[in-house]
Amino acid sequence: MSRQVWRTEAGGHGIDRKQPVSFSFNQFRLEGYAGDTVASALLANGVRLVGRSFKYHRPRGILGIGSEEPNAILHIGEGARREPNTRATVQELYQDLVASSQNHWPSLKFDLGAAVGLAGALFPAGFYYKTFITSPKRWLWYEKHIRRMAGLGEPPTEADPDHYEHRNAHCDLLIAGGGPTGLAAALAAGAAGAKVILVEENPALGGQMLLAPQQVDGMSGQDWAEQARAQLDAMPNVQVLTRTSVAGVYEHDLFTLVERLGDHLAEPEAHQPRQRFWRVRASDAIFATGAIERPIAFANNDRPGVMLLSAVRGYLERYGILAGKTAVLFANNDSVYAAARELAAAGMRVEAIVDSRPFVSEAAALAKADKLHVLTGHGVTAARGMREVHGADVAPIDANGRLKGVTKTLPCDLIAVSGGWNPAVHLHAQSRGRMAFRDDLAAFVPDTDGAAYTSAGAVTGAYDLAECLQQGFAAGNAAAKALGLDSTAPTLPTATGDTVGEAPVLWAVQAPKGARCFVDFQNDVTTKDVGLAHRENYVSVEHLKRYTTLGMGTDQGKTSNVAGLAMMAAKRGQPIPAVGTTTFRPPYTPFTFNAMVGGHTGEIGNSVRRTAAHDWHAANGGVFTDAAGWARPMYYETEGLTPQQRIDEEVLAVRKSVGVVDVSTLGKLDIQGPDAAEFLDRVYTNRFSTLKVGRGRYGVMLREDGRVYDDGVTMRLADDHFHMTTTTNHSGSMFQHLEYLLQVVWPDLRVFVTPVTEQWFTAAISGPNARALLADLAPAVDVSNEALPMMGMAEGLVAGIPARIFRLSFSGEIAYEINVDADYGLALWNGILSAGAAHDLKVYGTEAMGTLRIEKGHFTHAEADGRITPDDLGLGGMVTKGKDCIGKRSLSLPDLVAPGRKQLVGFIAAEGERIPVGAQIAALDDLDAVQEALGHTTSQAYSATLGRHIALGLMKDGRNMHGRKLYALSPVLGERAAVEVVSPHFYDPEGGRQRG
Amino acid sequence: MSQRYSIWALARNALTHHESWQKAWRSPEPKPAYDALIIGGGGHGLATAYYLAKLHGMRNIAVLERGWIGGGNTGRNTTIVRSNYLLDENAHFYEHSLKLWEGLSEDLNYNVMFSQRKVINTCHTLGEREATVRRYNSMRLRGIDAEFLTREDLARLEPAMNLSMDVRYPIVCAVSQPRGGSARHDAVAWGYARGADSLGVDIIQNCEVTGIDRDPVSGAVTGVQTSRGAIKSDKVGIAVAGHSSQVAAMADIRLPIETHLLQAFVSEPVKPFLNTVVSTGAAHFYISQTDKGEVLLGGELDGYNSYSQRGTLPSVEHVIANATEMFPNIGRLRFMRQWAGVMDMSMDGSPIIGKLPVDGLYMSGGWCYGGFKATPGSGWCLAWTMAKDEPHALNAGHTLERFRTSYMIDEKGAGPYPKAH
Amino acid sequence: MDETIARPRSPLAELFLSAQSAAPDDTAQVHVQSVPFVGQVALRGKAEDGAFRDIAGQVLGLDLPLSSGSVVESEAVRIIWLGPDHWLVVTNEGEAPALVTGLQEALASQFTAVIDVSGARMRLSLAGPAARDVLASGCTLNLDPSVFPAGHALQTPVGNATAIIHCLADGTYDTTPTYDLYIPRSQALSFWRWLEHAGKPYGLSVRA
Amino acid sequence: MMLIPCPWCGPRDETEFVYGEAALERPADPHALSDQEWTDYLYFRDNPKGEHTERWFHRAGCHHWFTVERNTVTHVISAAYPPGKAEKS
Ligand SMILES: Cc1cc2nc3c(=O)[nH]c(=O)nc-3n(C[C@H](O)[C@H](O)[C@H](O)COP(=O)(O)OP(=O)(O)OC[C@H]3O[C@@H](n4cnc5c(N)ncnc54)[C@H](O)[C@@H]3O)c2cc1C
Ligand SMILES: NC(=O)c1ccc[n+]([C@@H]2O[C@H](COP(=O)([O-])OP(=O)(O)OC[C@H]3O[C@@H](n4cnc5c(N)ncnc54)[C@H](O)[C@@H]3O)[C@@H](O)[C@H]2O)c1
Ligand SMILES: Cc1cc2nc3c(=O)[nH]c(=O)nc-3n(C[C@H](O)[C@H](O)[C@H](O)COP(=O)(O)O)c2cc1C
Ligand SMILES: [Zn+2]
Repeated sequence: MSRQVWRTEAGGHGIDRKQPVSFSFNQFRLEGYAGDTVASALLANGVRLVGRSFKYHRPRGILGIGSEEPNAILHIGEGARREPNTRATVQELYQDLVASSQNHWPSLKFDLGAAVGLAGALFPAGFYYKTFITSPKRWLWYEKHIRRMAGLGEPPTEADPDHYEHRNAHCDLLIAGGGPTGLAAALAAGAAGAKVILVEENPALGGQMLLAPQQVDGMSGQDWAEQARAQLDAMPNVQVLTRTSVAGVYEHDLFTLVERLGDHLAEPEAHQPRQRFWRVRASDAIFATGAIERPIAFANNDRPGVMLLSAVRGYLERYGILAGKTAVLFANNDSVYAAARELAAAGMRVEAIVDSRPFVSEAAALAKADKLHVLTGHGVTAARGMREVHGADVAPIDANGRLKGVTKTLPCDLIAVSGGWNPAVHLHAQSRGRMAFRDDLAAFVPDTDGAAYTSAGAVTGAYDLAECLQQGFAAGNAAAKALGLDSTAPTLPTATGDTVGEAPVLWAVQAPKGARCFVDFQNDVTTKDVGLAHRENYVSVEHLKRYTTLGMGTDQGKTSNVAGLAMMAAKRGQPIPAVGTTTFRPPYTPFTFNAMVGGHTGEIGNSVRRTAAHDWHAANGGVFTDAAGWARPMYYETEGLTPQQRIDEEVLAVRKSVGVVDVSTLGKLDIQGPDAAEFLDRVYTNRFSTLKVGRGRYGVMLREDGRVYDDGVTMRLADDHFHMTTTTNHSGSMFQHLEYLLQVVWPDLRVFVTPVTEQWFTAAISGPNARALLADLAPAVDVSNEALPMMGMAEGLVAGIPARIFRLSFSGEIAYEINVDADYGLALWNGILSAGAAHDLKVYGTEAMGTLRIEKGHFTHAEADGRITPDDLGLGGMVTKGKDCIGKRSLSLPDLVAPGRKQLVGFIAAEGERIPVGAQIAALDDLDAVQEALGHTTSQAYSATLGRHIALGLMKDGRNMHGRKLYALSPVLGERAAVEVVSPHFYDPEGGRQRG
Repeated sequence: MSQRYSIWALARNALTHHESWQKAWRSPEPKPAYDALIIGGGGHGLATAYYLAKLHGMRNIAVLERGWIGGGNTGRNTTIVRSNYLLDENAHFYEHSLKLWEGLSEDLNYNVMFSQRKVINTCHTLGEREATVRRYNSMRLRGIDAEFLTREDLARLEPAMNLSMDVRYPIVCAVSQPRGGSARHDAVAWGYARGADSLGVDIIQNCEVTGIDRDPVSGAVTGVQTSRGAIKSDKVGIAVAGHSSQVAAMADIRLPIETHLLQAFVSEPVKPFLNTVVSTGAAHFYISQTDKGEVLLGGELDGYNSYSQRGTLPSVEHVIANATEMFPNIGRLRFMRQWAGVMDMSMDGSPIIGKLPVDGLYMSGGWCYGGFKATPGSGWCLAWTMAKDEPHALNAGHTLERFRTSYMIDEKGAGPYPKAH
Repeated sequence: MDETIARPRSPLAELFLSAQSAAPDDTAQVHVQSVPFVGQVALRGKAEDGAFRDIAGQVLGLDLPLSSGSVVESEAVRIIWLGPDHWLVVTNEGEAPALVTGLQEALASQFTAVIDVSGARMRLSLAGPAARDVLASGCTLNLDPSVFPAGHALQTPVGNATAIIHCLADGTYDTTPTYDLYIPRSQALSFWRWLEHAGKPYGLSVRA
Repeated sequence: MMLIPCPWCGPRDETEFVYGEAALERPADPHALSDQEWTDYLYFRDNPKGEHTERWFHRAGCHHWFTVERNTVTHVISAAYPPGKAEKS
């Protein structure tokens, strides 16, 4: 186990030196402390090379200290918990954490992929578009290899074992960011009584105050943050969420947050959610998201050991780490001087302070006076070293970064850079906020004009701590006032932080030809790529982004976007705001898919609907299928029988004796009111007002465009009371449709439609013995053909349960649908089964039901596929003359009466042949021929009744085709059958059996 | 083409630090008049200009783009290319388009990274199997490639796929179009732009069309008004996707189109593990992995009229929930970016490519989910129609007039409800 | 006919049966209890129809609640507002048929519909200090007692089903947050699976 | 995720609702219309970029249809009222 050689003797308020934590990186066992991130622990151990870059496989180290990090992304965890692309700077250390580097082969130190980097000149931005211009076949081959080079981490291979949770919440005020500004806002709004949720990405509150020494009310920033936290915790109306990121801003004040509850633990306890996905509706929001330091580009500025200055300070302040022994600090602002003193005080050798500004600021002068090595008007032109920095080339430069003098090399193992700050305007932008450009800061800040929410603090370009606190209090107060709360602002604390001073922008230092200066570290975009994009006219920032992939990595360009577009602006000779920004999109920081899923996958996400007899079906071999969300048994597995044999048995039972099927899934609507009959006349093609009470009628409904929408039987229970059945598929949409007509189109009709699908369990018994069975089940009901004829109904006890009995038939046999309160469904089912034993009763499923209806030529949505008119189905006669109905007007549109439409027909296979599933009908018996499809099958079955395979289908001019001998072809299945076109009514076309 | 792209050219240019590459396309000032104007610099508009110039000898053409070329749906789609359609008009049209794709990189001398890695449709019930197999059989009868995939085939092709039957949407089987796949969306726009430019076409960005000028007597088109001034032409093609209604309205034409929001999103990039493009009707999503490694996912429309080019939550949540059931290993990948497009949803789900009831005015629109794969075919057909003032047989059925006779090209049978297509 | 089989059965019968034999889990912060069989009646009529309101009110012994979220209760019935023309009348097991008849007769000359829907939904009771947290994982309504106090009921999606949530105790004044949930019968098992998932972080126990 | 103000239930998440379509008025007597007029109603839409009057159904709540005025670009809802009421309430 190595020693933490880079750790200072003392200090680092974020770590607990009494709690060592051991972990591994690329199999090496290392040690850090509780409170460390993986990045700080790696640095503590002097580990710098942590990964390889996306495209050129260049060695990379740690650049930053938070979620902006573009380089240090690792595999964390093992097995099913191994997660790729995890930011070392965000991942907290836990005992036995396993980390490994990504995107290299065979090893991190020696990566063959780096050959791409060496031949990098061949791979400028957009090189793919210029090469491999070849046939798709060859491209597929090249692509395979290219794909392997890309990507970053290895994807997991197993399902995620962790638990995830959703949480919906409401508040008056959401505050994003728990730095000084956010804390001040929360204190003010919280004290006024507003319901506040304060959200901070990091484990601790305090923001930048934790990363550099600052003073508030005479306390250290860190202590003040802790005190603020205690105050907030004492307010019942304030909820503080740390380790939580505001990910997205959506319509109508919806914010998504991702809370990491378990990522800092070795293994969350089984019941504990690893991450919680919050959807917060907030009446108002304050974005106190701070600013992200930006680097300055110079040659080889991606070498491990080049870091952001604020990160270097932060590692010292928070983790007690000196990120190098000898540093060259390079900045365009005054923060570098405070940093230099802190680092020097902690024992780092500050080789030089390279201040790009042509003038000597007050802070610079003081530093000079203190004998610090200050080089104003200078820039770092290149980093020296490969896998680690060992020197910095420094030269005088002009305001645009152009070399003005001789370069000298300073020995160092750390180059800390500060090019100013980019306000974290992401959330403001996501909320449709516009951007304003501040020339003095060379940064985009939220444009308050028309902004939906308030931004405060560093995100507005206020880099001074006192100003941040003041803005925070003001924003919190204003929000409370807007809520109508009486807000007496707590007194503003006094504060001192460091000063930035005048910071004339510097994006890049001129580099020698051929050298690479990185703008986007993660996606390996260099200043030259920006130049190339410009040269080739990809000059819109959006083209720049897409051509070079600038800002498209997992960091979404947090440290790089502004620099890239500033460089493009310069090339175009336009001011930066004229060039504009690319679009900020959710999420602010990537988060796991599973957090968003929150376990709502499978049945937990999409419920399964089960009938009251479900458990019986399941226990008796039912093989289920999904039918519009319902689980329906297709058939019942029976030992010794193939599925087809079992289905045949089920069919024959119905034809010969009696079968029972669970049809509870059919949609059922209770329709009542004085105008109910009139209403039905207007929605069905046929008439219902003439229907006698106690009788039912089959009806067809159209869409407004004249195509068949749905069909079913509606029974008239009373003059003003109907019971409508719909297909399983349409039960939900039918209700909406009818309500639409009643509420919007014909508000004068007095009708109530009430969905009652859930209320009724429905079993259909059918077959020649169905009447006898019903007689046994319902001794008190007169079931004779006279008392209960086809399309008649009765009420009474069935199996001792109050029931509605409808006599109607889908199978073509004598059949009854028995409806009971669903709580009694299983009782009815069992009652039917026990009484059925005496009648050779068989239970059948949807497959047999399908076969029975195909034999009868009844259509379903397979036939009425949304393109079909009643006439196409041979039901033209059902469109009653002398009354209008929905869709009728369309039936006379030219194309609905044009010749050659497809019409419903039957197909019967030659003896012993099997009509394949999904067949097309054609003239040639050749599976490979290109030929005209004359029609197609819509549903097919083996008819045990007829001993043949049969099908329904649609054929051009089908009714004139009866008798034609053709072929049913399924080339994709390699199956075919000779078929004859016949009437779709295969079985008992006169319908005598069902009426008997 | 003035400067050919190739590995040799790249090597040569590497020696000069890539400083002698020419503009991929120029950015000229608009001329006062052109022989033809195309409104909309998406893939379709650019392809139309390219084919007009290349195949119909017209050179004095401009493409007018409101923003930056390729920034509309071309730049925000899930890049699935296939020709697995059921109905005649669509099947022939999309197959023609697919054939153009197969030669596109070479034709344009620009690698559009068209990858025929297979498009797979999974089936989750027997009914779905039947309907899908039927559609694929109809393709085979037309000579279009289509194959059936068993669960064993799927396990081999997509090892990460969850083939357990004990899930909400178990996979019964699948069908695939092996020639289907995906392409690099931006490259399609840029490649066509460069191709068209080199044939003399003016590509004019930041030029919004604000009006269509017509002859007061004949009613025929005489030109357009734009944010950069008036431009004359007696042939104007509209290829503006979700903005078809707005632009057509400039010539007093109402369309059977509604504009809806469709979204897509990507995960962080990872090493390749998804080999094909998989789409599923039952669970409402499609998924593939880009060459850069991101998992690219899309789903269905949000379902209400919208011109907001922003992602929303519900449909993305729905897609992810279902996708993690089919590919459980993606659960720990991270959601990196979401966005949306402005979709031109037609009333039957099929496009309108052809003449409009104003002389000299043409359109290609109503592409719904499917217009990226149509890019070459649409450009090809619209160019033909504009050049000859009559449609080609391939787009003869895709008229606006079909809505007057109710001749619906309705692949789904969903009826006149755009959100349902 | 064997009378013994004609017994009603809850869609979660198995679950609650097995809970009977299990020892109660006192660490759990949420408890689920089934109240399987209640009488439920859908009452339809226009809220603005005074005659309808009067008669229905007389039969039920309570004035119909007229705004979203409102519930009125007596010993005999609980009336939940579901819409401007729709109320759910909850009564004791077995009492729905008589109530339906009573209402139908009294309202015979009115434009109404009275439908026995006792089998359409199952009722679960969710109680415990974390009851609201569990609901908040699958319900987007604001459940805070200031907005959703005891005595308030709304129909809305919860988890994977559309439920009616009725707050019986909202946790203020030292009460234990307690909610009745009415779940569509066909989705009861799926809903239970959701509930189990949502309750996992808090400990969820089933009480028979 | 829009919050749609149901006139009866108040604001609820968009997932509780089903979108209908533009608030079209169904012709009182379709048969009195020419094919041109009827197909205008059936298929042709204004499709505005901006204010849109449309219908939503409160599927998971009160089961009522209502009219919503919504901006199709910003999704801002300026009014919601029961069908039949011609103007903003
Ligand atoms: C999320 C998503 C996923 C998709 N997935 C697929 C898929 O997998 N496969 C597939 O085939 N298709 C897919 N599509 C559809 C496909 O993207 C589009 O149909 C296709 O790209 C449309 O191309 P276009 O050139 O017609 O339109 P666009 O690329 O949108 O171009 C239209 C252009 O017109 C411009 N414009 C508009 N108004 C004006 C004006 N007044 N003046 C000047 N210019 C104007 C716009 O700025 C725009 O650049 C998807 C779409 C989306 C949004
Ligand atoms: N060294 C300098 O010269 C300099 C420059 C700029 C700022 N600062 C200092 O920075 C501080 C600015 O205060 P502040 O509060 O405005 O900013 P801050 O940077 O201190 O705090 C912002 C906080 O927001 C969090 N955050 C950002 N986006 C988030 C999201 N989407 N979800 C959740 N959390 C998110 C960050 O983790 C951070 O803790 C002051 O102390 C100021 O002096 C100093
Ligand atoms: C196929 C495809 C792949 C994409 N891959 C990435 C990606 O890797 N990184 C990224 O940041 N964005 C990616 N995007 C999204 C774009 O950044 C951008 O969001 C999209 O083009 C829409 O543009 P807009 O967000 O600027 O409106 C991808 C988009 C598409 C269509
Ligand atoms: Zn409502």
